[in-house]
Amino acid sequence: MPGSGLVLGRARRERLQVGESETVGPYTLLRLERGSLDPGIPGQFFMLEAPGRVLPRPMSLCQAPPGELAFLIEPVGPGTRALCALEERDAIHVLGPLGNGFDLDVERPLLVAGGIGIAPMPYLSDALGSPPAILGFRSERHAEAAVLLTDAEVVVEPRLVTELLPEDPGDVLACGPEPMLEAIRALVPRTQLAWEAPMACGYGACYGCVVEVDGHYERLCIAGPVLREAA
Amino acid sequence: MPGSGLVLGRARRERLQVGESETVGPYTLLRLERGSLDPGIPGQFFMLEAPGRVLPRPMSLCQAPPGELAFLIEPVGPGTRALCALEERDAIHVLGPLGNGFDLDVERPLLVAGGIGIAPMPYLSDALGSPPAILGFRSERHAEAAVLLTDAEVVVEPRLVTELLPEDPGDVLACGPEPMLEAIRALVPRTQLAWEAPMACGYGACYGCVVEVDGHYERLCIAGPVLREAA
Amino acid sequence: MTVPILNASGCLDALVAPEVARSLDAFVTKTVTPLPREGNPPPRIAETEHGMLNSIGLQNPGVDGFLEHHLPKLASLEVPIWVSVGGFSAGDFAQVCSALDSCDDVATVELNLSCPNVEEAPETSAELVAAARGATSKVLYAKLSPATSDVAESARAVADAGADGLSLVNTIRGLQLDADTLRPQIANGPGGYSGPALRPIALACVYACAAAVDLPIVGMGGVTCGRDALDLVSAGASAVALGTLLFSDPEAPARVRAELEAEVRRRGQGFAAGLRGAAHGSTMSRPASAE
Amino acid sequence: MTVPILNASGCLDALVAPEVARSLDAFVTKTVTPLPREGNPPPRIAETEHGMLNSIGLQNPGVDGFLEHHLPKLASLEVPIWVSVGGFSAGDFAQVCSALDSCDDVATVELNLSCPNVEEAPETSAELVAAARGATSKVLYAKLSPATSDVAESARAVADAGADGLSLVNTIRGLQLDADTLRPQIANGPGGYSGPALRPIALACVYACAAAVDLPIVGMGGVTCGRDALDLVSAGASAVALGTLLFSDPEAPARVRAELEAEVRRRGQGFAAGLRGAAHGSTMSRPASAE
Ligand SMILES: Cc1cc2nc3c(=O)[nH]c(=O)nc-3n(C[C@H](O)[C@H](O)[C@H](O)COP(=O)(O)OP(=O)(O)OC[C@H]3O[C@@H](n4cnc5c(N)ncnc54)[C@H](O)[C@@H]3O)c2cc1C
Ligand SMILES: Cc1cc2nc3c(=O)[nH]c(=O)nc-3n(C[C@H](O)[C@H](O)[C@H](O)COP(=O)(O)OP(=O)(O)OC[C@H]3O[C@@H](n4cnc5c(N)ncnc54)[C@H](O)[C@@H]3O)c2cc1C
Ligand SMILES: Cc1cc2nc3c(=O)[nH]c(=O)nc-3n(C[C@H](O)[C@H](O)[C@H](O)COP(=O)(O)O)c2cc1C
Ligand SMILES: Cc1cc2nc3c(=O)[nH]c(=O)nc-3n(C[C@H](O)[C@H](O)[C@H](O)COP(=O)(O)O)c2cc1C
Ligand code: FES
Ligand code: FES
Repeated sequence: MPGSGLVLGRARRERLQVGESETVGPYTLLRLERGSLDPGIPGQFFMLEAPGRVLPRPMSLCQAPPGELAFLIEPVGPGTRALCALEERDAIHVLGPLGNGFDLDVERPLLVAGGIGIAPMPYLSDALGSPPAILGFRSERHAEAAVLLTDAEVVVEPRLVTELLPEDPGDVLACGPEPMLEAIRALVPRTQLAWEAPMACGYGACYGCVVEVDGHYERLCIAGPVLREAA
Repeated sequence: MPGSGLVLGRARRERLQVGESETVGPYTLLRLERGSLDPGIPGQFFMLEAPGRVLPRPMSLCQAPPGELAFLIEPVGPGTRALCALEERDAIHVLGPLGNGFDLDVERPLLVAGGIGIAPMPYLSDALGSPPAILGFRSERHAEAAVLLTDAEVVVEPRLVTELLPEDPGDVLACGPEPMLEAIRALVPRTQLAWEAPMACGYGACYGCVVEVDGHYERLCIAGPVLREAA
Repeated sequence: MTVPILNASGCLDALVAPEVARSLDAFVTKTVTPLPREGNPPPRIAETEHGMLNSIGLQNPGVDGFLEHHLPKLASLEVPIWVSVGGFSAGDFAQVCSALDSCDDVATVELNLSCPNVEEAPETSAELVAAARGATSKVLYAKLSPATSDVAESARAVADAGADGLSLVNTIRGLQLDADTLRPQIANGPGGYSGPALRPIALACVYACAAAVDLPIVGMGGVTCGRDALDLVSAGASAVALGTLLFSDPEAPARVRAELEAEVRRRGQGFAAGLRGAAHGSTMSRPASAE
Repeated sequence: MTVPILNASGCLDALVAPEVARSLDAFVTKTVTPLPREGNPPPRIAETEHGMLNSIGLQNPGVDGFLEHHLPKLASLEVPIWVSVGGFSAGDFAQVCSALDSCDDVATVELNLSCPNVEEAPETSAELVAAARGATSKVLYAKLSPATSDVAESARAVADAGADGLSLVNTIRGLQLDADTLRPQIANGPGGYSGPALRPIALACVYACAAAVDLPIVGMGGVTCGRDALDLVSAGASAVALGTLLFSDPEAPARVRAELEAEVRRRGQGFAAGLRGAAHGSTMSRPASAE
């Protein structure tokens, strides 16, 4: 059945209606009715149809209120702009949940996010009982998105999240720009880092999203997006 | 200046706002504010931007109320459907008037139109003081468009407009499907027939719209669309 | 008539998406080369306004890895398997083909003669087909590039060299620059252009080849719906493959099949019989079905 | 730097739209052949989803008619005139070039080596260029097709044969079927595909040729705005031509020029100097300006 079949294990594809969108600083919180989709594990992502574009766009689940899936989207190009322009009662195809999320079996979680890397954190924080969090943004306006997490410490550039890392940070669960993730990886022994790569399919079909893992190119959409490291 | 320059002699190109559209049977009467465009001579046409399409679409001017240009459009494909879907306050680029219209210096004009060939007739009828007219349509629903002309004789298929032609029809000014125009040409000595051809540019640039005239391919957009014949 | 719906090579991994593979009439593997390949550095893909670019660079486990680790699992899907074969010389093609020759699980071999993202073999397409033909008795499809001044000529050449069918078309080279840096968005620079923008080009190639040779044709390039599939069949394809479309819609095989059937039904019984090659009127020789 | 904006051959008639021609930095004629040609039967054009097809078939008055009736009027526009030259053999190219050689009003000769809608000459592009080179001392641009597996190779060949510049690219063959009849929408079947869908293909050709030869390049193919022009220049073009865009917007030359200038300004002074070839980083040899 077009638009309602079961594919790719737990992932399903369905046409979902858009509910009320909100702006959160420069971002848009896009609310979709959940349909029969499973919200998945924090850190997993969905492929969202971007109206008028050839390829869908990967988006981490931000919040999972009953009956809804909510995505926090930064308009950086044609696809994200099309998603941010969606209006109530529009409908888009959504496929997911996809990829590997965060392993929630951690003793002392510390959430760290930079910029739009905050997207998966609200859902992750809920799942972990609101652990401490450090958020970094490039402007006060971007930092408005901190309202999505309770009790987070917030830094704004030129200050960096790494400056706030405690001496013994425990298990760092992080999402953000590559330089931030690299810096954390260099400083923290046990991490779960959510990486990004351009993705065409999100389900292992195109080999477009590879990242180097142990000297080999692995598809981030199925090997990640969350990669664990334990030094 | 983009969108407001003078080009191609009397033709101008401007971005015009859409006013209220009406449906007339299966057709849409698209009203545009006139801007600084000249309505031109009946039988001339304009190139209308068809949103989302690569090429504009040629449309005969149907009515020229003060401050407006009105086009009667039959939705037959992607371009005309996009034009019929325009909403009030949308805006499209329009270039015109283009081509050669009807020669109004005729003694006993008789207007003949088939289907969407009625489009140029209201403006032409106004210019000629409401001469007699014969209209043919392929269904009663299409025939609703006859309200656009006062006092026209109307036939619906299987009857054909040629059945109503008087013995001495005078000067026939006609627009309609090719078979109708061919039939009129065979029956009537003095005609002005408005032909159609797929057009990419409408101003002689592409050589796409040629028709055979006296054994040569002539560009209909600049040699026509109205071609005179006197036997 | 039924029109088999396949995936385009490199556009589906049956092992991570077995349900999608099972919705196809045959599964085509990503191109297999003699040795394992890591492929090209990322970023490897970029969306364009009306299509996409890729420069994957034939990442694959090599023929030994494929035979040992992949083929047995693919076989268990119970979908006919087409193996796409690539290489950098006639010897490469012959080597992979002879390794596949004895595998009962391989239904068809598709020769990727036209990847725009790796060095070309020095031999002509016909020479590569001849080398493959000498190495296997499997059904051999030759996959051609649209980037040639006379694709019908290429079709005749590979037909003469022993191809049993054609796959039309591969991607064509394209480039996109980053808005800020004005450097290529893909690490390697240009990539293979696929998707809707390619559709009229693909259709012209199928049309030209169907008139030139009497072989079954898998048509592909920018298919998004049943009407696009219908066009390819009318132009002379006997089967249709979905590529870029699968990235946005893994359920496309069932949908396109249903839409195509509806298109044919709407046109009536008599139409279905003469569907293949309908665009040619009476000028085309009508080859037998693909399967 | 200023980037000259031209029309693409066959996409503007300066005599019926002189204001448009005057808004260009040079006007390129429709292709002129030795003898007059009526061109192909209509319908000759079809819009596709992301571009258009044409099969005009080089309708033109022949070189004698052109010289007698058109050139004098074109000259009065006071815009540099490029004459596009076509033919069906090396002799044809030589004949038209030698007829143009003594015309002071002709600034440049562009050799149309790549029309997809007429029979090809039996000679290679390089042989056609050599024939033209022997017949005229005018500046000679060779216009190449994107339908080749290695356009850089073609570029090197025509450069060696005496071309002074390249025009990249011509259309590529495409097909579209009528929704009802499933027959080709264009009378002759396939047509040349142009417009936005062609843009990444054109960009890749310019990029490859700019790296291969040290010649000025007129870039074209799907340009719709200043950003598209900027991309072509970054890839290595020294001038930009507008084709299909002129059909929907005869005011495009001024607009694209203004948008391009704005794009360059936004990127700052230092950028403008290194603009041509910026996409290549430091790997490209930077040829002199086109004019
Ligand atoms: C697993 C995953 C989860 C994501 N979750 C979110 C989210 O919750 N919210 C959100 O706003 N964004 C998220 N992103 C990023 C988002 O998918 C991209 O911003 C989007 O695809 C860009 O599309 P575009 O058409 O708007 O811009 P494009 O024009 O495609 O890109 C704009 C710029 O971003 C770069 N870019 C594009 N895609 C990526 C990418 N995936 N990684 C890094 N750089 C890229 C381009 O090179 C370009 O410079 C996620 C990405 C991944 C891989
Ligand atoms: C001078 C002129 C004036 C016109 N005036 C009007 C008008 O006032 N109102 C109106 O509704 N239409 C008018 N037309 C026709 C209108 O331009 C076409 O219907 C329109 O371009 C079709 O575009 P589309 O994308 O909707 O359909 P397409 O998909 O382009 O075409 C649908 C069908 O119509 C055929 N077709 C397309 N264009 C033409 C054409 N120009 N002539 C003949 N067949 C064609 C196609 O082959 C196809 O079968 C005029 C045409 C010309 C040349
Ligand atoms: C990401 C990607 C990877 C591809 N890999 C291969 C490949 O390994 N071998 C091959 O023959 N074709 C490959 N192709 C080409 C496709 O099989 C197909 O010929 C092309 O994409 C046109 O079809 P489409 O427009 O439907 O995508 C690939 C295409 C894409 C988009
Ligand atoms: C209707 C039409 C007619 C053309 N005629 C010619 C021609 O006579 N000679 C030529 O060299 N190119 C011709 N071309 C090709 C264009 O010059 C140009 O190379 C091509 O259209 C790509 O540019 P575009 O995408 O901007 O249109 C023609 C193109 C079109 C659309
Ligand atoms: S996005 Fe296609 S394989 Fe990962
Ligand atoms: S429509 Fe372009 S020349 Fe007539």
